[in-house]
Amino acid sequence: MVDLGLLGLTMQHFIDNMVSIPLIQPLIDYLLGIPVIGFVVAIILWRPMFALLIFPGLATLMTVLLFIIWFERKLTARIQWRRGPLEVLRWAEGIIQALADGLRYFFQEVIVHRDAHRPYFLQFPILIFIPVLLPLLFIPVGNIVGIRTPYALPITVAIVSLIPVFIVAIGWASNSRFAYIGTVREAFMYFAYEIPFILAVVSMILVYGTADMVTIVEKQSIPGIILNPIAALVFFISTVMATSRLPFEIPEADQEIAFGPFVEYSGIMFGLVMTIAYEKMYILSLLMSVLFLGGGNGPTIPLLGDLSAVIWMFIKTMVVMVALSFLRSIYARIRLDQALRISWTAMLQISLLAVAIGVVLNLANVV
Amino acid sequence: MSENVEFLGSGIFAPFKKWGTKWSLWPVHLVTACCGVELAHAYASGYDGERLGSLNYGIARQTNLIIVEGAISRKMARVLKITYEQMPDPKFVVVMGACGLKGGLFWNGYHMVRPSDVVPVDFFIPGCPPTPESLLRSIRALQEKIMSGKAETTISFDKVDLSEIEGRSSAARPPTTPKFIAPTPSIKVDVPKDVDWEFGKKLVKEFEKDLNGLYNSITITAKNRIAISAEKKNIMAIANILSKRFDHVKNVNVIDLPHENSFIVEYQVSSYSDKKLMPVVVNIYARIPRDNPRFPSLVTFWPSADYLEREMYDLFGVWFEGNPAMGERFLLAPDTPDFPLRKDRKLKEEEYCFCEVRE
Amino acid sequence: MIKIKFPKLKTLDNVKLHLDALVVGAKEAIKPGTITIEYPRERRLLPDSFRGYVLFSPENCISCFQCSFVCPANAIGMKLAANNRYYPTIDYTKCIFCHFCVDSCPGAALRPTKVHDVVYKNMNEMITSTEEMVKPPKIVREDGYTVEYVIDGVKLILRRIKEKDNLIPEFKPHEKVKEYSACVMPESCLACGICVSSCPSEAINLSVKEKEKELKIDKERCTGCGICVKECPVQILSLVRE
Amino acid sequence: MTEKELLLDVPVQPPTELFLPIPKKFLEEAYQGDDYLVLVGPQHPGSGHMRIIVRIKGDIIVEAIPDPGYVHRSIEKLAENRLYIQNIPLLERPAIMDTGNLTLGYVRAIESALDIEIPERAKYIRTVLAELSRIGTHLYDAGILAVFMGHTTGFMWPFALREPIVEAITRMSGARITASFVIPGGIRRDVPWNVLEFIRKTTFVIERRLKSFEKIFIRNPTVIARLKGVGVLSKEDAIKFGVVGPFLRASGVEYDVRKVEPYEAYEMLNWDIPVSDDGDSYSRFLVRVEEIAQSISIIRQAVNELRAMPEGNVISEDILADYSNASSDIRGYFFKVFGNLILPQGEYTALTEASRGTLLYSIISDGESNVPYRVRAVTPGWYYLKGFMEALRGERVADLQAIYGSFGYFPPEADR
Repeated sequence: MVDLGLLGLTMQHFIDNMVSIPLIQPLIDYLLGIPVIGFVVAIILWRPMFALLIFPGLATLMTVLLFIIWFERKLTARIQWRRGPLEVLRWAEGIIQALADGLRYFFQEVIVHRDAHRPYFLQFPILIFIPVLLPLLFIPVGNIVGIRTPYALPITVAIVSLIPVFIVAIGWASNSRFAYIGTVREAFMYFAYEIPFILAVVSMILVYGTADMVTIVEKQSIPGIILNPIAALVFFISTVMATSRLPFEIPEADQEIAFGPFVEYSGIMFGLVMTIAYEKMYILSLLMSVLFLGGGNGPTIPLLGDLSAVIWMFIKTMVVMVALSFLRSIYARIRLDQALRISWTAMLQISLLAVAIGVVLNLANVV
Repeated sequence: MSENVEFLGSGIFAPFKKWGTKWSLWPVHLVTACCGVELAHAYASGYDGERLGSLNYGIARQTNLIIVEGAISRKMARVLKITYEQMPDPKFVVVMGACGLKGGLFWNGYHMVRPSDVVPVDFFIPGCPPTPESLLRSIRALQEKIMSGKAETTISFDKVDLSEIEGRSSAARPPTTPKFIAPTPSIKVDVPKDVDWEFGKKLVKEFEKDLNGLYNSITITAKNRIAISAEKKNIMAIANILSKRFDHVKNVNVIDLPHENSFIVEYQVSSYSDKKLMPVVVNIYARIPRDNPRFPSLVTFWPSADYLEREMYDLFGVWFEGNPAMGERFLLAPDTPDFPLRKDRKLKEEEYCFCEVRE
Repeated sequence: MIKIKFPKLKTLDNVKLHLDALVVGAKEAIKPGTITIEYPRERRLLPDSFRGYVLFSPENCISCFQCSFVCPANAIGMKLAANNRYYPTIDYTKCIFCHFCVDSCPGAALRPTKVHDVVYKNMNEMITSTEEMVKPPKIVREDGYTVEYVIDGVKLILRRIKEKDNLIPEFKPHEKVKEYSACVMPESCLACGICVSSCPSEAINLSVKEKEKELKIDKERCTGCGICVKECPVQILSLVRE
Repeated sequence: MTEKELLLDVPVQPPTELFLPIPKKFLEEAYQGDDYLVLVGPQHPGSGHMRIIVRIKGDIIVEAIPDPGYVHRSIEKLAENRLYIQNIPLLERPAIMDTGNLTLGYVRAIESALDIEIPERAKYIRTVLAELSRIGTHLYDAGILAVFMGHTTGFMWPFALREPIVEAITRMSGARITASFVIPGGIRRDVPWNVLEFIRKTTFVIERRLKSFEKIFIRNPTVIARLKGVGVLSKEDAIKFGVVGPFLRASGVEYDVRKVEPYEAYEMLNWDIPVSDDGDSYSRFLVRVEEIAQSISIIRQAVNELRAMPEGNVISEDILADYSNASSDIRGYFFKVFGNLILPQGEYTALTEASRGTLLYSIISDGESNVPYRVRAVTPGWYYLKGFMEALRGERVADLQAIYGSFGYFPPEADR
């Protein structure tokens, strides 16, 4: 037994709170017996660490990124009567296309143009990962959760709301005309979706009577989407707006303002800023599956133990992400003022309705 | 071997660099001329260039391939250069279409530049426009180049010996050019023609009455075509009268007559509002001296003449007095020689014979 | 006249239009109407009249220069071969594949092929000499299938055949009309000899005996190329038929 | 003035100063006020090969100044230096996707000078080719409009639909895009029946697939929202600024050269002009969608007429003269027949309804040379550029692309 005496942590501490997977339990037991590897395995399988590193954390995030970029292109291509990325790995329908693009970006020159604010221009695309990754700690998958707190939901929403601030900063550091227009649009869009988004979340807090996401998932014997479909709709549309996907791809609008805030980025820096929207999309999809689709709830597969919740959650998240990708090939981009009008009139009205439903359900004590 | 390919093939990451770049050749959205039609076909459903990992993408900073789509004009050459400079290394250039190689159809035009003089080019595609297949072939060839480090032409020829065929004992005299250009051409834009057109004859009568004393002659040159010859000083008055019936300008034209030391300036006007006048095109023209080419602008009567007049100033140097934009380049690049459409601006002549006549 | 008027939309109409769009998208996602030809692996079947690279048969060439004259891009230049005849060379940097040359060639010496998907690494290689134009060129081919566009009723079908397309179609030469050059006004002849020296097939003979000028045109040798007719400074030659 | 040779010496160094076609004063004036100048193009994902200098106040366009000429290829000058027949491919180049109409315009100017009557069969085949080009161009423009609004499916589908049209043109003429098929006196060669049948079937494919295109793009609520009431050109303005073609008809003027001054087989066929009164971007688009339907009907009628006609004779005897054996296929006699074509003295102006509007070719001949003395080409794009710039005034910046797309502005066509 390795002893971290100072912290008072022992390996047993991790093992007590470990993800249980009956299927490979003998293997885990065997690995735990080996001195250093055992400790590493224990830490990785320690529930909070598992949440951070494996699911819904980094490993899944990376896989999902590579997958969803490919999948989006493939689905769009399918609807558009063509094949999409293919020849890079023909037998697997070119599934590693995003990897090739990423590698190419990685080895491309990073240009910082003369007028840019050099330190911020290079810092922000990296700093932006803080608000992008932090919410992953609060999202529960069955009993795997990074940090369990009764304020998990408000904290998550608050951190996610920080992302546009960073994008505005990126646009400011770029010091370009199109970046400027793009950031202004981003800021406007932020005001457009934030209120309906928060109202939708509030209505769900009212429905469940708690802001603790673990409890919310536990309480969902009936999925939230059936209890409050209007809140689900508002949440979905706000997600589309927040991740600037069509038809609300307004801040990035490549045909109008050439990717707006990201116009001057090149090489791996563009690779980083381009994935922000997808990462945000992943987090909001996780949130949506927690709030409305019952999170990790689902028929338990005994052999997989805790992993069955992971699989259910993953499937639900992917369904949401696929639905978001599908919109790309259906809609045209609408104008900023139209988007603002939609959110401040129709969206606001129905989100208030969603809150009303939440209040009613709360008073009726349905859940 | 270009430095881009050298960069990709160096260092311990070379296989990753090469593989990543090979499957991710993103052409920038730089449409330069009409070959863009076939480029669009190559990347649309019919051929789908995205299969090869090549995705048509927005702007220079985020891409690594320029597909020069045909003609590069003097004006565009700067843009091409700037775009190339904006692009992060490693980057590649493919030129498609005859216009982009040596000018193609426009090989002796005054506004054409060879892209290979402006940026380093990796591959050239013949055709006007090249088929989408050949564009995708260039992507394939570029992928091969990235992997092997060497560019390969994808066609090879077998040579045959021609000397066995019976020929002449000595070389024949090569024929002269098939073009015949009259040294002192006589230009007349109102050649009368006898046509069966009652309405026109009536219209000519009306014009004769309305424009009494202002015109030199009114002729029917073809069905639906009437030419009114006038002096420069009367043009404004004629336009004032005609603009009540004819509401738009179809054409502003200048004809250069160096041997007569004059320009003919034509305004062809027609009507959209009057159904009967719709097919009628009335040509009002006047001669002006070549050494002081000034003409009253008719923009006040016909705003639709604005850009046409500016174009004519660009090409011929006829100053349309009253058009506010005179004296500025519109279509032409700043470094193009002045007034290229004047007849004394000669173009390079065709060569029909790659031959040194053996005596 | 058809008046186009778009009605004002109510909320319910809007919802219907949204649903329409989504349903069409979903339908295509489930059962796509893909029409992609996967080019390096497949090749589209082109009609035999396709205007691609040009092949040349020297035995049919009468060195009439017409291909060079008609070329709108001046891509064809005649080159003097070892046997003292002019044969065309094509500069593919300028060629626009209009095939005016093929349509002009009176001897059917030029013929079209379906070769078109070619890239070059530099422009010097693109000037194709006469010697190279005789045999079909070899191109890099990765295709195993040939795809044909077939319309069955209202459906567009891509018919895939597992065989390589022959890029050199059969060529049917046009019907030729035997023409030859003849002097219509012998009395005006200047005896300058331009026609003699420019005739590619040495069919014209000029004998000047003191004041007697005699222009003899060998009907057998004359190919009817028309160069002498064009070159004659007093324009007394013309093409005639039997 | 001295004789000067034009030489190509282009500075290949990137310029230190940006060349703008506006006076410096204007720049300063704009920046001193609250205005803001945005240069859109030429390397911009939402512009073609031109630059638009947009002066904006807040989100509203105060003024739009065009900077065309990026694709000015000196076509008019070159046409004065080439044989009449060599100008056919040259004058097709302004808008190659519209090959049928552009070559037809030039050839009709020649025919009007020579006063020749072309064979009936050639007339119908020319009509079919022109209408195929029209459908193709309208689909092309629809695709560009779609991609300008971020609707990628709306871009891919029209281009997919162009594929069978391109296939039909290939089977007719041998080239995918640049057919160069129309020659003075007729067409280059007769089109066999199986190709005509393919063209007729193609129209059904297009019609069927257009139905799903209508649902996903034409009637898509986001598209309607973007285009409806945007970039309005009133009837008076449209006439004043000389807008042409479908864009003029969208503003309520019933003007179509095919009806006003009928040529080819249009008089014999039954079709209508679509007109709209709204004058906004959406009606400009819808008019062209309706024109596709009309073109489809024209092609079907023309092919039906062609079915009854004997094959063969497609080139006028008047122009072939001695070589009448080439009347069904010009192969072998092309230069002999057309090489020394000389037009009588005078000016010949032919108006043609190209896909994007009126196309004017004016040939001035001196009656002796076998090259034209001057060729004036005014393309539809050049006509409506002024109207396009006026339509931008007072709209939002984001609408620039929508209006651009709704005009189907194609710079190579405008710049020539």
